[in-house]
Amino acid sequence: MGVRKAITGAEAAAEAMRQINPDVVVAYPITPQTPIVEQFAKYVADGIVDTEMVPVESEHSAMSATVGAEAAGARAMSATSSQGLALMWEIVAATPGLRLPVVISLVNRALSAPINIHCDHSDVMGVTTLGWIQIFSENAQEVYENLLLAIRVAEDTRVQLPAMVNQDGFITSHAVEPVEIFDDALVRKFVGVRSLNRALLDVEHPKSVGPLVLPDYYFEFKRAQEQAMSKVFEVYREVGTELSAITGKQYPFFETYRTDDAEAVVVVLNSAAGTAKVAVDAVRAQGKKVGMLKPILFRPFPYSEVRDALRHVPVVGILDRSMDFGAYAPVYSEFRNALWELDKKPATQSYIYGLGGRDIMTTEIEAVFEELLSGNLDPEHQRYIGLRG
Amino acid sequence: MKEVYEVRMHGRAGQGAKSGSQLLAEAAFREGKYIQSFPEYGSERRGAPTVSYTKIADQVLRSHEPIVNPDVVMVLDFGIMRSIPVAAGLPDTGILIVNTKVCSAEIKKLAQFNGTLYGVDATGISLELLGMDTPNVPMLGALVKLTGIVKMESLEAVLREHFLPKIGEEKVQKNISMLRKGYQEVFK
Amino acid sequence: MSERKTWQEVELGVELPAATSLGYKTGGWRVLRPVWNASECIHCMICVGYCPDMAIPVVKSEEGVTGKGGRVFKGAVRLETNLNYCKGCGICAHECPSKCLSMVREEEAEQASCKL
Amino acid sequence: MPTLQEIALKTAGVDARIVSGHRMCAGCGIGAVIKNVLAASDKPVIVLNATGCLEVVTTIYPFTAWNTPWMHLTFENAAAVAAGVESAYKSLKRRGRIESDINILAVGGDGGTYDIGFQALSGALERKHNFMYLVYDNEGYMNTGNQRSGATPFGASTTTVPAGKFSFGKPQWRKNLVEIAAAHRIPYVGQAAVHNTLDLYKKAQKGFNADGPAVLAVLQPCTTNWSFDPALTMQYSKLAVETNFWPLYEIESGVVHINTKPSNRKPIEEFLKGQSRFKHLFRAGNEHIIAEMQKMIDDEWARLLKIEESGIQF
Repeated sequence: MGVRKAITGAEAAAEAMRQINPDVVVAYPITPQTPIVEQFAKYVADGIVDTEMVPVESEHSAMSATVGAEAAGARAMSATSSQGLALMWEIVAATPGLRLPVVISLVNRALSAPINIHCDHSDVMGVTTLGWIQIFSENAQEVYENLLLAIRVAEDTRVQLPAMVNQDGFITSHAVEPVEIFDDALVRKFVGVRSLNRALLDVEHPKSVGPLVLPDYYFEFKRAQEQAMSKVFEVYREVGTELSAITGKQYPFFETYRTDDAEAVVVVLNSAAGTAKVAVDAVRAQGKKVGMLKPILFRPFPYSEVRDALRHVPVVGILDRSMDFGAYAPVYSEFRNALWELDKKPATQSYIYGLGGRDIMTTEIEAVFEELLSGNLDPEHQRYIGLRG
Repeated sequence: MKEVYEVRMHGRAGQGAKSGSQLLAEAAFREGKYIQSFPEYGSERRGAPTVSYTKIADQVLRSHEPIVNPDVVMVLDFGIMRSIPVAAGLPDTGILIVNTKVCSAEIKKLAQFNGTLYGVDATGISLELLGMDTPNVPMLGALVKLTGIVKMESLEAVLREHFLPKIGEEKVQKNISMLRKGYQEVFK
Repeated sequence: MSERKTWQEVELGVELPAATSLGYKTGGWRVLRPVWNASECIHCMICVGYCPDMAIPVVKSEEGVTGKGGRVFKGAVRLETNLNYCKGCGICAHECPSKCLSMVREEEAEQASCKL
Repeated sequence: MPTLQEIALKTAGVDARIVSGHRMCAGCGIGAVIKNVLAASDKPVIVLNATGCLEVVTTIYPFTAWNTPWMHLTFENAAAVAAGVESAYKSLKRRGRIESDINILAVGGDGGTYDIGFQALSGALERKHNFMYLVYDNEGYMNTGNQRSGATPFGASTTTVPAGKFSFGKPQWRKNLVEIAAAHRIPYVGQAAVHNTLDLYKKAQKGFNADGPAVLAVLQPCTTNWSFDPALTMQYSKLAVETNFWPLYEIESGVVHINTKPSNRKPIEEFLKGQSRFKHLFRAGNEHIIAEMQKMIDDEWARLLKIEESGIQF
């Protein structure tokens, strides 16, 4: 049994970091991520953790120093949002190639231009091809648990890949909710310490990390990296089972809500999934069979499991909080891909919602269900929720 | 002529295998041929072994594969044969031209080639006429003599076009002399 | 290089064990070869400090070696240039204060020493 | 006082911190810079290398010339990666998970230091991480064929600022990295040149032993893109010092000390001639550019002498 605290999503991330007590935390402030590093800096200042904290001069250096520390042998963490992730992009791309299990908090925020500090998923969707494990969180409780989970999955010898734990900017990061914080000793035992097997600081066994690799070998390294990603599923399940022993919760690849007999399902990430559950209940109350699917593990993407979960559903509406201009939206694309193998494919409809922090209401999701059930679909064109004109 | 005539040049970074390959291609281009000229990009440093390819054809060249079975192999640096199998893929009926003073049996052994080996003292020629070791130009002269794949006039015109603005008339003349001397002095 | 590794065999995280370049012989790049006249050498170590290819071996000699003017040089003494790695830049010959090194065209040096 | 003999014993063997088989151009002085700097550390050294000549030529998979822990991440962040390594070192040591004492060396060319890596360097110096930053300065992006950098001198023709009918090459003077580094109030900043092995070694020793960050800038003439005979690398380095183009000096705890004062400084033409990047300056009508260059060098030298004499701290 843990302790229940009324804290924000940002504070929940900092709580996880407090229990992890990483060797090194490197960060640069950016709204809405800043409260995570501020809270953690306070823990450092008060001696609650003995982490080496490095407040650097930019996100690019934040990620560079995090990777440097991780290569040196430390367990290193960071946190960022939006433009910060964009500035880090180059190093975000390099990290999985070096197979360094860095874990960061990503507080999702819209990308410029125009500049906007509020929530959408355009930051994270810009890095889906780079080889990070990506985990999404509906609320502060999930943020906390997902960070604990991510450390162990990332560092597993079968994986050795970086991971980012997502939460919605402001909606989750700045909203106070009850969060159950589990026993420090149990959690610390669960996260353990990072092995020094690959440490650059092991000067007795010098190695060269990150050499130039020409066409004769680059391809082989990338294939090996893909293999590591494919191992995430089994590791995620195993580590999830271990964490369940502490938390009593389950850690599936995605959550389904009332989908068993559903005739229409919406797919939605992060905080809006909670809103969607309320909408499901409301529409169900009218006697209509609807449900919701919330992806949690987005990279690697569990195509076959998603396919099995949706194979009996006649129509699926996929809600994206970002756009891929001139192409199908990112979450929609994945679900279309997952369903392709089915002989009897569910009908699909793409919806864009909530860009730049535009609120999404239960009534709007109820209207989505109405539309899905009406058969008025246009799978070739995305529709917009809450957009004027 | 076979459908695509292929020349592979081995040299060291700085010796002009890449520009030699380009000069040859441009000379053929002037004669109305379809051409490709490309080096293998690695992280070449002055002195490191390099490879450049030239393809010449009467039809448009669509494939971007490297050359596997060349008609001619040119070796701009004698010593490179110690580390690089220069004759790889060259049929025994093909032509191997080496920058060397002598065509001894030892050199042939070093080249691991059973066909006819030709030599030209391209370094000697260029040191004598230009005072610098730029073996690519005399080697091209030798190539024309042995294959006739392009006309000397075309190569001379390309040399002039390329180098006149950079090095002036006097040195262009010297390069043309080097080209002609390579043509005259290639030996078996 | 021997048979190339498959994707299952390449190192985790592109981590190489140290000093594998000793297996890559850059001596093949050489056009000019440094010819060392040990009897003129004063073992000043200027060439060693400058050699960009770390191609001049040095040993600590208690008994010493005979160099310029028949003098015996003790302590750090240089040996013959390692032609496996020397790229023939000529810095050693150019900077040698006792002029005990000269650069000779590789082809000639090789033919002279019948090493073909 | 170290001797060339002692240094040679540390750099020449297969157990040196960097070994043969790398693919620098024949005559490239970077080899001499890095091996002598590495030899100056009495503790194991971890090297964090920015993208550039040194990185590319020393580690072409599956070959590495490094016999000491080494890492390359990207172009602009060697100082930030070093900061991360240093933080990990402090943390793991404090937690009793590692025991060894080490030195940390970040190294980059002038592109990775004066230009794209400048912010990361400044940040790491300001935060006072305990590491040394070494820049081998060949005055431009030489790895990719002579593009302009913030270290390229006035009057040099580069592929991105070529000399032409209306241009004499780079119109600006180079950035003074040593003074900028010193302005961070760090314990040690040194300016050395590849030809002076003993001076370079001593400065590297001071840098490694400094309590806090150190910066060492080393001039490294590029045989390929300054295009001179590879045997002349050390000569061009010497000429840079003898013309006062590249003074050998250091700033220890803010105090300037000039290590070498040429008794008869040579005219700058001595350094310029024979280099392709300055060839156009010797054409008729361009005399004023060389004169302007000479004036800048003399003014800078006079200024440096004054600072030294004054004893004023940086």
